[in-house]
Amino acid sequence: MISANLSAIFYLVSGILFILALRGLSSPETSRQGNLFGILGMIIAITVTFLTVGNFSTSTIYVFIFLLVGGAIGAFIAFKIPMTAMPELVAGFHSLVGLAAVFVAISAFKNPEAFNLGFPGDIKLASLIEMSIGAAVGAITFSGSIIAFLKLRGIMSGSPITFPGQHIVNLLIGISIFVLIYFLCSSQSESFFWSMIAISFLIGVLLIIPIGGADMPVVISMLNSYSGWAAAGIGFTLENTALIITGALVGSSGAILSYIMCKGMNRSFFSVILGGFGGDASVSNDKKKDQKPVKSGNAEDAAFLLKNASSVIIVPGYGMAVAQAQHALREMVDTLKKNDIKVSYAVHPVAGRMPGHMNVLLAEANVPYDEVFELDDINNDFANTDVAFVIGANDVTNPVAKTDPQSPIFGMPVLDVEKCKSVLFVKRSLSPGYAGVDNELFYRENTMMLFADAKKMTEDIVKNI
Amino acid sequence: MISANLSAIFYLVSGILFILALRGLSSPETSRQGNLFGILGMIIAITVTFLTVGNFSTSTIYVFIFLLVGGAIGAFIAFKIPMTAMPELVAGFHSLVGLAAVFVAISAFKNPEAFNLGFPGDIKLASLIEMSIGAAVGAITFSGSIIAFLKLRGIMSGSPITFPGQHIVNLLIGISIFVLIYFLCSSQSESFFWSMIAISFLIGVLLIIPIGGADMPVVISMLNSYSGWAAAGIGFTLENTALIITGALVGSSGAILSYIMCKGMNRSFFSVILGGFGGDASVSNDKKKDQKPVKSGNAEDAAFLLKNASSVIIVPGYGMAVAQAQHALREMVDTLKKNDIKVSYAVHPVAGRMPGHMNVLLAEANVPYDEVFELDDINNDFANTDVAFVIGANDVTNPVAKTDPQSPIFGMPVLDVEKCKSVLFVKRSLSPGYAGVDNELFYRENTMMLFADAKKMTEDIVKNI
Amino acid sequence: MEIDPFIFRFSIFILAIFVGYYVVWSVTPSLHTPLMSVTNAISSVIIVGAIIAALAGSSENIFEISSIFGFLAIVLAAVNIFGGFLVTQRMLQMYKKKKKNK
Amino acid sequence: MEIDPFIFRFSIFILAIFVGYYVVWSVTPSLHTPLMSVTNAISSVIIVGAIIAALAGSSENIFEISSIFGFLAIVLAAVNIFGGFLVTQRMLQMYKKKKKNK
Ligand SMILES: NC(=O)c1ccc[n+]([C@@H]2O[C@H](COP(=O)([O-])OP(=O)(O)OC[C@H]3O[C@@H](n4cnc5c(N)ncnc54)[C@H](OP(=O)(O)O)[C@@H]3O)[C@@H](O)[C@H]2O)c1
Ligand SMILES: NC(=O)c1ccc[n+]([C@@H]2O[C@H](COP(=O)([O-])OP(=O)(O)OC[C@H]3O[C@@H](n4cnc5c(N)ncnc54)[C@H](OP(=O)(O)O)[C@@H]3O)[C@@H](O)[C@H]2O)c1
Repeated sequence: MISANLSAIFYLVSGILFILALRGLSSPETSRQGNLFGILGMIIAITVTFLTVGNFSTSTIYVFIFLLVGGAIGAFIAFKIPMTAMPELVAGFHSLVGLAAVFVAISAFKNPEAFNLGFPGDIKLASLIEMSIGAAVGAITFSGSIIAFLKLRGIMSGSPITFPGQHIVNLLIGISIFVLIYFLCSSQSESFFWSMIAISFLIGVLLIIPIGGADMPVVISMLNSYSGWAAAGIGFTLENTALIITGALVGSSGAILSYIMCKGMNRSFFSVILGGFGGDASVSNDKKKDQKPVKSGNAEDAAFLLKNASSVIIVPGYGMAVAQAQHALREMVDTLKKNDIKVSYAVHPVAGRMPGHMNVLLAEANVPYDEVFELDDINNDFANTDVAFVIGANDVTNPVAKTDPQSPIFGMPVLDVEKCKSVLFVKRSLSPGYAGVDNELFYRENTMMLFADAKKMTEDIVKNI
Repeated sequence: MISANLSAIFYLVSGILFILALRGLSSPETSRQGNLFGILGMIIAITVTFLTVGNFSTSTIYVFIFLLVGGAIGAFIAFKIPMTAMPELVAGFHSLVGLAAVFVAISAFKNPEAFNLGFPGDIKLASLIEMSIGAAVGAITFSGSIIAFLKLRGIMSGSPITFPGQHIVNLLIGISIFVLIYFLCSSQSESFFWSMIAISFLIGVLLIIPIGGADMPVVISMLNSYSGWAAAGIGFTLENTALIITGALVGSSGAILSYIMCKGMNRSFFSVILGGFGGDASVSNDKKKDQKPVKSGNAEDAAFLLKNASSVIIVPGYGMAVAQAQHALREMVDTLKKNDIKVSYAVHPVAGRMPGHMNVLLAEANVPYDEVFELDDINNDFANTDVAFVIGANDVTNPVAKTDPQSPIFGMPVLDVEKCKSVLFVKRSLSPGYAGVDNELFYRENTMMLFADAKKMTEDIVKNI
Repeated sequence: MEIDPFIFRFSIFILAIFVGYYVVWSVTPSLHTPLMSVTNAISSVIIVGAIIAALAGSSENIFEISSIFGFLAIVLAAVNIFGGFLVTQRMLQMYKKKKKNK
Repeated sequence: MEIDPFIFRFSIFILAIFVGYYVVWSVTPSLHTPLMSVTNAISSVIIVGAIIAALAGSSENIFEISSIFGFLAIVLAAVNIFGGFLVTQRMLQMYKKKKKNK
């Protein structure tokens, strides 16, 4: 058993290591080292906890067993998961953190002596408030993440589920959580505690069902932020520096990523959270379609254009992820490069369905990260480029965002693909993307549509070059 | 009198306000608001201290009087100081912070009860160590800054004062400080305390005298960092969060600025601190001079060239500060702009004698800060520019940094003025700049030297346009 | 004149928010997906609470109500810890291979 | 199981170094001179120690040795506080005027 002071120092060290873990992500070179810092921080935190409790009974063996069971499951998932399923994975993992927070809060409530918080029925007021907040936020994180997971996985329909008076119901339930916490604190009665947790689970579900499936990335990130604040709340209860620091880090991180996504889409955070967007809004635009002439081509035409270009910019989007076309794409680029064609990739901040989604997929296909450029760094190059090869992307190229103040995506920064000499669009139909807005580029003179699955089409092009 | 908890919260608030003060400096727009946060933080810290002590005796009146006396002196200096004297001013102010830290440490040593540190002759060990470190670092900051001030002001010669075995002497004195602190802690005897302070003053002097006058900016910044660590040391003694946070902020800030300066000069921090550079090293180069032909011109020639240019980049340097030529320069630029000539300013990270030196001077002359560019942002533009107007700058344009691995400035990033169609150099002679390295640009075909005081020459050019 | 430890913890919390703000903004956008998975992994440090809860069972009855919840929380957090760090490592490994190919 | 407050202060110190590191790197180079003067001004918060020292004099003898040093430190710190903030404000005011001229 080690002293409280020593363990406080070690918890600080592990908090600092977590900071360094995130700091490492400022560049791909330092990122793996950063991840090791994170692992080290976790090992220190767990070891110190064992040493602080210092009670090496049979329980210790069970703790190890359960740790290994969980670890084995986690490791299995980590190795099996395809990179395209990252959004669901993150949502699923969040739900576990949320539930763990709830369970820890329940344990602390049932056995406060173990945590130095007082006695059952006579828990210190501050601790009671902290653990209630931790439990409520954890429960919301859990059930919200489950819904997000189900929607992303396609198990539950992605369309928003709305009913009249929804926001008012949510508000009332939200208030009732605070009321229950108040009564819990004044009476210390267990029933209030359980009701509060049950209601928190409920509101987690209600908050997320009205949000369209495509808005889930913002939701995940928001829930990430919540899980951070839940951890911090439990950290105050347990008086643990590592948890407090981590909670703040995770809380900030989720909030900033939500902000970046909303900015990349030029939508307000509240309009996302209040829901009802991105389900079937697209239907209204359908009538416009097919009226204007569209130039479409096949793999041979595309191969011809690409072969004769001297520079090509690849614009990947959500469709590339769906079709798992990244490996085929990489192969195509290799072939082009052998023909001395300059190729780079342009990744929009919200291309795909989660921040950095395209970057991971391209990295998976062994695309060097120094060939992948962000919007600001490459947008001026389209004007001097022969061919833009747009694969499964749509909204992020839509010039309407620059021209039509009525459009829902007006003001969103977009990639200026139309400035290229010619634009190739690989997608299966003329249907719009996530935002449900028709893309006028399809009807332009210098655009050629390649209607097919992204992977299939890319493979065909390779054969034809 | 307010409770310890409440005052701890207020000290935290004032620490946060100081963080926001520095955060404001991330852009000129938010900077003034940042400064107000800083002032607010200081007011809160002082007010809370009064309320915490809560002993409103006649002493309080004296505290106010002395506060106002000091404040009046400070305000007077702040309004009178010319912008060109900022380096000295900062050095002078540092010395005051250092001395104040020493005085507070002395008070705490003489009257530990007032600070809850124990009793005279029986001070808590941790507090004694903290206050000794605070006092020693404070004393070094004081005497070092005084020397830096004297050298910058020209009261003391800028040339390095060296003697054999200097580094060993310094090392021994440095060790003796630790020995004295050790004896102080074991005996609590006052004589050790005073000797330690005296020796710290001495080493502050010895550390700075071997450093050349022109290296003073790095020294100032380093002393800035020291004063931060001294403040943090005292903060631990006084158990004051505001001081601890501020000390860490100031400590980081000084260290980072030193780093930036050393990187801008491509010299190692240690070679600066170990001294002996920049005094008379330049003499060795003198023989080379006047051998090569130089094209020199007068104000009329310069005015002709400038008038017929379509784009001009101004490169200001230390000479502009010395000559106080910024206002005349601004006038010249205004005249050029009236003639539809595109003018921008290129500021090298170590142009002048302190970081951001040129920016303040240009700002003083009402140059909009969006016309002033940093090295990286403008260096590619020289190739498309007609005239580079180099005023009192020298080292920061020297192409030898790119070509000659033997040169002391090799590897330092420089402004590519030689890529302009023609280069005008305003300086008084062919003598080298701070680094003592001859500038081969003077002898180039497309260079015209304008030998004169920068202010005088600029005014003459204005008359001739 | 003792200061309540809560105030210290609160100070730590506030400063950590500042650190988090800056450290996350400095993450390069191309690593935002690994960022999400690694923050997930580190937030499972909540396992320290789970361990304390699990070990608090008496020696006669290891599985009383509060320690059962502790054990459950351990499993959940462990899935996250191993899963989160390993999947992050897997992703970052892919980024690593790049430079050579250039 | 009480934790020594020193450890909390030390944690605060370490986190503040991180914050300082990031916050100073985010300062635009053109404001590095004001940065030097403002850090100077805020480091004079050491005046809180000077005030405590100065007020500790007994009512019979306001100027005993320790309070004299306190009063001296007050003067020095006050020069810095007023001088530092005002000269910074003066500099920043100059930057402010710019945008209009564009
Ligand atoms: N990245 C984020 O963090 C994030 C977060 C929230 C929201 N969003 C939103 O997601 C959108 C991302 O834009 P985006 O351009 O990447 O995608 P998008 O605008 O949603 O368009 C994707 C296109 O891919 C096509 N596609 C689907 N499956 C395909 C397949 N198997 N083969 C070929 N094409 C296929 C679809 O057209 P067909 O059906 O005709 O094939 C669709 O038009 C933005 O509107 C953004 O606001 C992103
Ligand atoms: N900014 C910083 O933070 C910092 C810190 C430490 C060191 N430094 C060093 O300072 C140097 C700065 O480079 P720099 O190009 O700005 O200056 P510089 O290389 O020192 O050259 C300044 C030139 O101005 C001329 N000059 C002096 N008084 C003048 C007057 N009244 N009228 C006209 N010209 C005058 C001098 O030539 P004449 O004598 O022929 O007139 C001199 O060659 C670098 O070497 C840098 O490493 C800067």
